[in-house]
Amino acid sequence: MDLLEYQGKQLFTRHGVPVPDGVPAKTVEEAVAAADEIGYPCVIKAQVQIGGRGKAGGIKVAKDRSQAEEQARAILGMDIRGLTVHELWVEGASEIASEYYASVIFDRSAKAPLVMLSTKGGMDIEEVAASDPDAIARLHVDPLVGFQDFHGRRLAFEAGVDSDVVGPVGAMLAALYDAFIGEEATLVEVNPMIVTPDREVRALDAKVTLDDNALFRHSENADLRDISAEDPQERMAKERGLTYVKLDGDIGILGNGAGLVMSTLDVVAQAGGSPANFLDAGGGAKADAITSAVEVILSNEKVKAVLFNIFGGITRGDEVAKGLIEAFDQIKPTVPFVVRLDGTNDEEGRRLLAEANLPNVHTEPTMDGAAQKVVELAGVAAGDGQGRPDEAQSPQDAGLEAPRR
Amino acid sequence: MDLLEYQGKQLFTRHGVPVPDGVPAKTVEEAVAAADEIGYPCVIKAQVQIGGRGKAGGIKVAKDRSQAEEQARAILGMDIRGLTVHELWVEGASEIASEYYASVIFDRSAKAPLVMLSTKGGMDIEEVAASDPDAIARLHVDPLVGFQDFHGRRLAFEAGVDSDVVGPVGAMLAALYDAFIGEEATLVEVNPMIVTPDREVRALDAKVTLDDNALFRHSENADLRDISAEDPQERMAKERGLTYVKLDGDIGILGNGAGLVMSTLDVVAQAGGSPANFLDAGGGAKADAITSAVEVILSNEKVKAVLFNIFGGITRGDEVAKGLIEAFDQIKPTVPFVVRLDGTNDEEGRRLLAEANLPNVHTEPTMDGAAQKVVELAGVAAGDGQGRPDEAQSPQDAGLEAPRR
Amino acid sequence: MSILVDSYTKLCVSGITGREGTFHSLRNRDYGTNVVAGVTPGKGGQDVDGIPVFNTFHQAVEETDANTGMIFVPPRFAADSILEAEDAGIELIVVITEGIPAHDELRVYNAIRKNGRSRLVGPNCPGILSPGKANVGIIPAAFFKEGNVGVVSRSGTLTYQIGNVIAQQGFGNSTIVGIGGDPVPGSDFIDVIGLFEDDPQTELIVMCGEIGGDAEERAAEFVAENVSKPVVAYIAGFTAPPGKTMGHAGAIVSGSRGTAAAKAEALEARGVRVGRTPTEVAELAVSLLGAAA
Amino acid sequence: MSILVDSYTKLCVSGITGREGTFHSLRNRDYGTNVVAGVTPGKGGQDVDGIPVFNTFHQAVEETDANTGMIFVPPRFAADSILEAEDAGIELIVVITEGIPAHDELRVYNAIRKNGRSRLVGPNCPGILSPGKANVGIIPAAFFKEGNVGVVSRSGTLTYQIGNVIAQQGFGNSTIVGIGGDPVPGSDFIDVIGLFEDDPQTELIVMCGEIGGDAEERAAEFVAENVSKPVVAYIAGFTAPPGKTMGHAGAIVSGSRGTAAAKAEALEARGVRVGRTPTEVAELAVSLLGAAA
Repeated sequence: MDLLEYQGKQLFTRHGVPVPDGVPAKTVEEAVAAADEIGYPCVIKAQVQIGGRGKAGGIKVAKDRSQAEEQARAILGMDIRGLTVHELWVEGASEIASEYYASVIFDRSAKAPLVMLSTKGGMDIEEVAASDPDAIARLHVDPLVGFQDFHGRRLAFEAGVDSDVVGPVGAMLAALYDAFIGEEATLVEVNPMIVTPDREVRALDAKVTLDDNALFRHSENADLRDISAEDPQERMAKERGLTYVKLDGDIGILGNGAGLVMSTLDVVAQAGGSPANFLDAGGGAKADAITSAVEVILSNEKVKAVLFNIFGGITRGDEVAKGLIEAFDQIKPTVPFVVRLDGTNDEEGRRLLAEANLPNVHTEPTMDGAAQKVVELAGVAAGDGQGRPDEAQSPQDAGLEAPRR
Repeated sequence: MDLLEYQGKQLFTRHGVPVPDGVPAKTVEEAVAAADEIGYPCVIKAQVQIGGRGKAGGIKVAKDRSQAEEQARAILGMDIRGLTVHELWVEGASEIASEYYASVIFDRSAKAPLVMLSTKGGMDIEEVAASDPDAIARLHVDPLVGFQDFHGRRLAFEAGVDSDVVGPVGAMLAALYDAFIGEEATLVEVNPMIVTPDREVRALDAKVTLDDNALFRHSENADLRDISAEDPQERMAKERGLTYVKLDGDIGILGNGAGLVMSTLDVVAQAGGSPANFLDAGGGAKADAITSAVEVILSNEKVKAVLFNIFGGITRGDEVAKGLIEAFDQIKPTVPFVVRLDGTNDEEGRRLLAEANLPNVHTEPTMDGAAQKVVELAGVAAGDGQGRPDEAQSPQDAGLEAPRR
Repeated sequence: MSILVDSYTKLCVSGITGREGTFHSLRNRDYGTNVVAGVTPGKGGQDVDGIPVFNTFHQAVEETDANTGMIFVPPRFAADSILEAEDAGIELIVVITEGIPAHDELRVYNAIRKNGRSRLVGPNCPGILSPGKANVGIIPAAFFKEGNVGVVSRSGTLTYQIGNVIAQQGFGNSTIVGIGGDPVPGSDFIDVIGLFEDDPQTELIVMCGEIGGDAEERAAEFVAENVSKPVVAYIAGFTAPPGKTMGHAGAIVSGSRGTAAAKAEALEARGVRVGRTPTEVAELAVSLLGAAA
Repeated sequence: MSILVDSYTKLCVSGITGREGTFHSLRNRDYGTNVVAGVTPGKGGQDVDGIPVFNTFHQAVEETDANTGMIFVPPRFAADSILEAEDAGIELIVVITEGIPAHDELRVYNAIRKNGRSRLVGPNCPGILSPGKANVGIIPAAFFKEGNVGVVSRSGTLTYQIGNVIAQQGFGNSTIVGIGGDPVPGSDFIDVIGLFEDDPQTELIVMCGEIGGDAEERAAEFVAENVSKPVVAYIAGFTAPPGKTMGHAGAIVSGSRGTAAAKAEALEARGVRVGRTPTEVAELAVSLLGAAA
């Protein structure tokens, strides 16, 4: 779960990470009241879970009340890279002598938290990483022993921070690490971390990603989930225990197990099709979960055909068949379905489907054959030439993973 | 540093260890007010840093206000095994279904915290350990990984607590471990840990020993030191950076390094003498520390002769000599001194002493010779036959150490 | 031979009295696995269809000499159960539980690695199957038969998919190891491939990876330096959707690693044949085995 | 030979710019120890009488190949400095600092033991002297000469006392190791006696213990099983005052162990000669050496 800047800063405060004073606001009136409370000059900041707010005009300085009102009005409701601004954070303007970059990340490869520090803060740090990798000091921390003062000193000296702030920067990193561990974050990032002319070190921004699996231990964080910012189909899927990611294509996909679903996307793409979604029904999905999954898939209007690719381990073929039959009963889909059913109770499942004699449902014995078939059907449904599949999508961003079962 | 019961319970509360409600009191009036606040029946408990309070009459139940006043009056000022009661703890009376024993101790031998649990609580646990050692379940905890739920369960099952309180007992042990680590204690002991008829688990007593060396990190604990309970000479020594323990004999001892001082006590005892104190001037003691040490030693009126046993490493012989000369100048001692000075700058030190020509100061070249000499001089000072040394003291209690330099 | 689980396995199941725990424990026993004990705190003294249940792993080990543990408890109790199994002297701990908090996995992984007493497989994995010998976990054993192909995979269903195609071609498996796809797997490709390399029964190794992390890239290096047996790989996720992210630290750390293309390239650069579909992988494996035969 | 410190020692001193740190670093160098670096955060680039000072241990190791560390910082900074030295790859870390919090010692001890990369001696110890080769710490080297007696001691001044008597009888020392008397010593009697057993220069071992803990009792068992060389022991504290205590857990744990009498008995029961005074120990050692010569 990604936090908004102000949520991240409130979380920081619990762990002794110094941040500027600020007040959240959801309306222009609240924003003006907040600005009056904070004092001028202050900064009005759009709260959206995405980078590049500044460039998009989502961060403005207000020197007085009329400017505060003007800026708040301009930013609220603004669209920033596809996200609408519903909330603002009004904070005191900070004087900046230096801008640094700091982060703590869950490094899967090293199986340890990784702490990074750079004096090249306030700019695109990925660019710094590419053009001048030595400008980012990096240290892994033994999670059983924890962050030591020497880690902070070493990072500060190696990054080359001003010598008079080696201590405060180290203390800031220790506090960020404490927040990372204490809140079970997978990412804590501050860019810029500033040094004021008074030589105080402060987090001027906050990007925090929390581990959803650990939220049961952090009820105050669980409450921060911004349901309104989530895709409605993805939310529906989540509520039903399914992992769903919407894509741009027209072939609905359902499988069991993240690996098999990813593989199914690949095989469909290789057959010239374009998947409309990633949907992992998970291990041991029962009939009602399958019914829900069909509902979620078909709620995307672009879908022209649906592929079921099931290789049952704990998932049982008969349950999948029952779920699909129930879905046809309830939803009465008009698009064609291709079903490939293997594994536990597969014969029983195929028998049930055959008996139900559902309209426009095709069973295929192999994954590759099923992919060919669904691509063909989607093309037909789209009308010739029209529904030709898009190019296979480009490989995904580095460092990210598709959702898992 | 040992805490009083109520200090320990207040510390417990910070770590989620359930304790009965209570209020401290220093006067009869405060105690009665406290009892009124707590409600009746309540328990009036003497607060002294020693076991066996109950047997000595230091714990009484009060059923009403007049009993509370009576009991408080009786207990305040009472002498319990040599300690005067200055404070009371008034707490609500607990109904007791079962009495257990629980502790966490810093196990030097295993280099790990040791957690112990027994269902034979409320009695002398050392006796249980001797007569029925299997009645005490014991587990070491890996300090880098910490106390896990399974530790609590395993102890509870092995000790054989009532099956319906396995969970709460485990949670209590986890909270005690948390207190042990969080407060940097060397001992946390609860006897009895009770189960109420409502099946709640509570700490009815609290024995907590904190690590003095860590108090700089725990200012709220450092404030708990009960200076009035300390021996005035030991306090004087501590304020001057010396480690001093008063003994029953008549030969004052000063050395540098805990091992050498302990060895000096042994050698004096073997020569038939009886040491009046343990005093470690520490490494690198300067002249003024030596002067202070002489003052501390002579503040014990039983001292009939003093032995200096110095083997200088960082401690310099000339500084020791200067300190002794200054002490003679300031205090003008009347008892004989035997000085054995070896190691760094020993010749310079002996030269200074020779030049100063202090009255009744004898230098000896060896430790054994010096011990013989001081025993002889103490005997003379005491008058023939009178000052004959006592038997060498019995070997010290198990598990305890003399203070270290 | 085979690796990790076989006729010497004495299995103790944590969470045996739960619905899934009971179902799979009995299924594993039906397959021939020696299921000697279960652990459920507070249910010590009971039994599950004749399998004795204990309050603690320590009691279970003491009474039954269990050497392998299977963890089937809900995610919030899993870290504790794994550490208990290790503390009790269990040598191999297979964690089926999915959804364990990442920081719990981090702590448990590092604790167990430093102690060096136990091997962890999983979490969030389907378990380990040595066809004809023992099945520990939820792999549907009926689709596999004994043979000379070792399979190690981050994905459960994908493993079944590939193993099934191989079986249909008449070949079988020495052992199938699901290492799971969680952030901190207890055993990595490298660990398992090293075991296959030393296993006489295994003549070919299939590894089945996914996008994310750099486990496949590291495995490629390991194979080039340490493995004499042929290795065939599949990577899922060429078409996976780009994730959404706010922070940049992840990208700094992983650089260009982590994509399916980068992984496939790294593997092929070190002589590992990479199939583009599960079927192609199975066909590659079969052709190599046929050539060797 | 000798153990732990010698002409291969390249010493880096943490806290070299403090008064005591400077004094003893230079004294160690005067003795012939190869003092290559110091560490004081914020003073990197300076030097102490020609010894370069670095901001971090890592820089010091990189620039000077230091392999031994001496910790001379105040107690509240000591744990951090020790862990830094270990992280930087220092093989032997000698901790002079006294008054380190017990829980810091526990944490540091367990971390370093589990990693298995570095050896810790101390805290609260006088250091290690290999006469004629190197002196790391505050042992007054002038009282000792090179020879064949290995000394390991929990007490600094007591070590000087015993070593001095031995020297006066014309014998010398291979190495003198102060292990310190703190609750959690990084190295124990057993660790050091094992090294002496393997050291060709050492022909007799003197161990010098104290009341408290069970290090001497465990050493007695170790000597009986693993040591061929003669061992002579001294235990201080027969007359030590009983401590005051409120709790009983300590007595439960230690039982009758920990007293000087129990320690002496344990040692003698396993063939270790125990002297009743420092002088007697020295005489015992000398007579055994004389008999051997």
